[in-house]
Amino acid sequence: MKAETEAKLQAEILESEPGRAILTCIQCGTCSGSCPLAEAMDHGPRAVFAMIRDGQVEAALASNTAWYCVSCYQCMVQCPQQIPITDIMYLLKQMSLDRGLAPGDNKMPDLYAAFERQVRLFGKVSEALLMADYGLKHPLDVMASTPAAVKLLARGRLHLLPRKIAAAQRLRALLEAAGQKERAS
Amino acid sequence: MNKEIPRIGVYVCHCGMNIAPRVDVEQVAEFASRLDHVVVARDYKFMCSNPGQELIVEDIKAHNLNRVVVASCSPRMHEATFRKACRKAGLSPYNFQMANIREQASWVTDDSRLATAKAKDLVAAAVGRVAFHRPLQTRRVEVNKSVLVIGGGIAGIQAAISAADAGYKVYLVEREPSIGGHMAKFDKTFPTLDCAACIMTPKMVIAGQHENIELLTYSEVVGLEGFVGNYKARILKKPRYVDEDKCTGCGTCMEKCPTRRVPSGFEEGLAFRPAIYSPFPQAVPKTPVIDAEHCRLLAKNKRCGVCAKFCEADAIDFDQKPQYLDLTVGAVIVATGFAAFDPSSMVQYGYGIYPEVYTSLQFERLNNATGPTAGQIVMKNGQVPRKVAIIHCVGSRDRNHLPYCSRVCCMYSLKFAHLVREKTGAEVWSFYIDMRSPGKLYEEFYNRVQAEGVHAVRGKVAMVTDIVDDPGRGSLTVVAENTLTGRNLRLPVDMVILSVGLQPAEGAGEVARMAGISADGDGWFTELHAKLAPVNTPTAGIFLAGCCQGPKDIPDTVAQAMAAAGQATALLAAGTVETRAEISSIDPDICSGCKSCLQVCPYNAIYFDEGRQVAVVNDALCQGCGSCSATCPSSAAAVAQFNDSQVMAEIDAILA
Amino acid sequence: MIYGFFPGCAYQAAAGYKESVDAVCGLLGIELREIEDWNCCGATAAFSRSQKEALVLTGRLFALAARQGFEEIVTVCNACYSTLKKAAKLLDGQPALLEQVNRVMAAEGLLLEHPLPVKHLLEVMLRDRSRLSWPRGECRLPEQVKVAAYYGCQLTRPWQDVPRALRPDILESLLEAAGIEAVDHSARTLCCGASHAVAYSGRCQVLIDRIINGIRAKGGNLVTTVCPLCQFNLDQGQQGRAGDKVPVTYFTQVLGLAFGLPPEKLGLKKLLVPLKRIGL
Amino acid sequence: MEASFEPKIIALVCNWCTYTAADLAGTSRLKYPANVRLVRLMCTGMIDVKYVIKALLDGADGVFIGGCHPGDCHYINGNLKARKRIQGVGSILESFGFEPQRLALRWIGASEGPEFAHHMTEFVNTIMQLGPNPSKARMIL
Repeated sequence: MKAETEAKLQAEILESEPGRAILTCIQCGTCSGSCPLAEAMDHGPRAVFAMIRDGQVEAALASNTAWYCVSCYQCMVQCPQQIPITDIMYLLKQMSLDRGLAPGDNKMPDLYAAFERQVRLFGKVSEALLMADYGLKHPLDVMASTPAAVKLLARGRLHLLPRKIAAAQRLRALLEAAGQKERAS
Repeated sequence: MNKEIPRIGVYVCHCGMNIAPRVDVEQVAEFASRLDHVVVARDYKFMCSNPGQELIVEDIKAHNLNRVVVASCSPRMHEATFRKACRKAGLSPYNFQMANIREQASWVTDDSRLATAKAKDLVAAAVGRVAFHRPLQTRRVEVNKSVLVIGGGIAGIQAAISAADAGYKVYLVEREPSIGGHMAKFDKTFPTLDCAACIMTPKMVIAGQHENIELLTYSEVVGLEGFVGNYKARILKKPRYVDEDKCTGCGTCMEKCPTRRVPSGFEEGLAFRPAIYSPFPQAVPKTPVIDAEHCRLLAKNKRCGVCAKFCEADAIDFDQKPQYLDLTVGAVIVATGFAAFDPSSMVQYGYGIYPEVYTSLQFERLNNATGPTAGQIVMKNGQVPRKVAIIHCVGSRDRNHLPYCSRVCCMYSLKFAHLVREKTGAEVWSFYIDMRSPGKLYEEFYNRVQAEGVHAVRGKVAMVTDIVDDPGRGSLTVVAENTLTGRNLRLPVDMVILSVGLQPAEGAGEVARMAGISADGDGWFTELHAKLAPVNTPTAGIFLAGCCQGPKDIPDTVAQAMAAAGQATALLAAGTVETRAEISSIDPDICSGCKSCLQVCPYNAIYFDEGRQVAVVNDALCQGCGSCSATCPSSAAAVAQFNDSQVMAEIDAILA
Repeated sequence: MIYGFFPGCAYQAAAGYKESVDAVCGLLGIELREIEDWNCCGATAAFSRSQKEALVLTGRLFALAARQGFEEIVTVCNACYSTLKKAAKLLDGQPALLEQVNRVMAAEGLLLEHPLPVKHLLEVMLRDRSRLSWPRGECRLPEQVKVAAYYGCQLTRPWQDVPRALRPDILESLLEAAGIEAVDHSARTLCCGASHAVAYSGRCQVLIDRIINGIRAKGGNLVTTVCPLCQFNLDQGQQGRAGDKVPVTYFTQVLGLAFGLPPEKLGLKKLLVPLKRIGL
Repeated sequence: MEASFEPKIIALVCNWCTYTAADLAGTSRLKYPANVRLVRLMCTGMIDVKYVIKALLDGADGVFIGGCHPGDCHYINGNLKARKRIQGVGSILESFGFEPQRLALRWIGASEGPEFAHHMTEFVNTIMQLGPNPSKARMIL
């Protein structure tokens, strides 16, 4: 049963537009080597590609690798096989959320969810509200940045009131129409 | 048009399992047997085998066949084989046609029904056209008994020596002032670590002194035309400004030249040379050249002439002009070699930005006893490095640069690792993607270097940077993943060597165009057949040697050079070649004398007979391109084997 | 000259970015006309969660800009730049995606024929320099100021619009046009950690330290950036640093100083690492 | 009828480049539609316009001409002569009632096996969209 799921997930990745390039990976390690946050990852992108090819797809989706991707594109620019690695990382993140596989111990899904709530409410994002929302789940991170926040406030760099766009309501409707009900995260 | 009634035999080949299961060969043979003029049609396991050919020979005799069609592989593969079989049975080899049902049907179609239908059409086309084939006449023409070798690296030198030893005149053309090529820059060669100079210098001397070899250095081939046995080459001799006959090679001019700081190409920019120079001490010929771009007198019109003042042989000649030399040769060996990949475009490795990042050719010079440091492996500050990184696959196996494996880099990188360990005792970290050591004693060499304590890390380096975490431990940081442990390394080092890949030599495309040979997508020249004709080209009489055909190491290069010389001398030894039968002719009874054909012929092979007021083909010059036949408004011009009735019959049969 | 401007969410609160952009653009004769009722581009967050949503956010921006008659979109933020370019590439390359977005946007009466080209203000200034009223006077930036250009990652990668993605020099060229000779250093496109700095400040501190160290090692004493998040991370990321802090500015602030604009119009007081460290 | 349309295509190709590319496609086992029938000529420069017209009049659904890239012709410039000759054929084809897209000229080099397969697929697709040779329908009528 599990093998069947793995095979389905594997096919979904390898048949997708960015994902099919994984088939040409030569496992050279340029991606992991060039990644600024590779040390934080359970596996570097190279190893994740090996896992996907090997059929350990659930493990690949449940790993924190893609969530640590900063989207700096250094790997993608240097990949000798021109694999769109960053694009694949986005795909893995989307798939892991859809399947409920996103790693519980990584904080980025919460940050991104808070971000999305901002966009849905106001059409724009203000840092203070974003931090307040995210801080409900991760108060330590927000407290750690409180001294800075005070400084920023003093310098007029922190906006506490939302700047709502005129069409916020309609934009929200559009996003919902895009077929994605807001995910509980 | 044909006096005799065609009696055609058709032979459908199974090619083992290559054609047979996909194409229903029995059905194709049965179909063929019902075509017009077909007397006998058979299928057989391997038509190219001896019994297969015998089958044809026997049928020709038994059934009085006067035309033969074989449906098998590409005519580029076996047309010659079956033509020979026809000739053996007393049939003109030109009364033969092949249908290619392997490369064009069984191998490119999954659907058996469609493949069989296609094979039938192709067989019908061959049968349709062969009915219009006629025996053709050819002549034998003399072969000029000399060889032109283009390129004076180890491939060209070896090819020249081999052909010259066989007794033929050889012109060896090299664009640099000396022969020697890349190999002259090396100090040691893998896997035996024998001294490159010790094996190379004698070869250069032999080439320089051989009574059958005429060296044309500082020269370039600028024109090549003609055909097998009779090529006409035009050579540009660039002005040396030094008379080769007078110069004794004493070197005084080079010592006295006031221009001292021209970066030396031979030393890969690691040293300077004067404006009058010989690239290296063992150069052949020894005659220096004046680099007109940097000479005070020639470039800047300043009063100088110091070299001329000191030359006791009075060999300096500032008035030399470019000269052209026209040669006739029977065969051409192309040995234009390679260029090292320029890593400046891979900004992540910092070549040209950080002084302690070297290319492999720079390292060769650094390590060479005659190089800028007299063979000391030291940094720019004169100190011995404590930690050295060697990066494999720089440019190679990289779709952003050279998509292919350059084949020699793993081995020369191991050689570098050994030399650094041996000469400096420094820690060596060698970063590879896959260690490629396929060659005699190569894996053994890898094992030896491993045992010498070299750190071989499986991982392509992501970045070389001068941002160091601990300034006391090396001026550079190498960043890479060790893919075998999955951990990232930030390795402080003093020196980085980039093992750059190989790419076709500059100007190779121009040579290909002149010689009428083709190059693959990467620019390497294409051999006639990868396995069976590796040094031949589609143009008869033009052969390939060395890296111009693809990256290869010295043993393979020398072997290929000898093979190319063998092919060329075999051609010369035969003395004559058969002229091509597939050439144009113009029917004087139909020709209206409009002269359209004269204008389109690329070989000036058509002249106008004023007396008869008709155009006439000179069959010694005609190459059979058919420009005339396609242009002729009255269909008087036709290329044998490709005349209107033959081509139309082929099209007719397909669409029947 | 008039340009269609997408300021992005972080611009308003960024340390003097808006002030300095306004001041410098005013001087050069650049009119940045905001796309009316623009929304957030979604940044890395939206694409991480749902491609469809991300494309609606960006598609709406393109459609609004096109409806307002703009031919290109000018941004001042690497994340906006990168997100819009990524979306443009997808919408251009896959007609089915464009159709999908248009179906959703029809509810707001918007239609997108094709995405618009996206440019950073830096690129535009350099490209259109000859048509701007570029000051001819001497550079007013004191000589002791050694400027290091910092690009961050997403401006040059992977779009290949800016040459030499790993060691670009267009910002240096722009600074040179203002009479500033920038420091040659190797930290130009090292990643600062971007939004990960919120959740993983420790991890990102290593990256920020490396950037600052690389710049200091080459004698740089002032960093100039082109993105609010880069500026914030490098500025805020030095709070724990001992004595060798380096002020982190926006490129428009440095240009303004070089052009001799009054410092108070450039929002320089908003920087966390103050400029007085280098005598300004 | 429409669904089972299997077009027949005559490909007039030069020996040195496109025929070699077809061989390479074969040895590389690249798959492409089986509708193409290659006629090997020494050079595209020997292609007489009447071959094209005859093929179409005889019921070919498309004619493909494949030669060497400009500059690579084995006979110096036969390919360019072919191109020049072919440029004027479109209007002739139209006067015969054929869509000009039924004739295509492409450069395919000797090492371009994948390109050969690609061009064959693309041309067959074009012809599939055009439908059968109109002269066939006329003959049936």
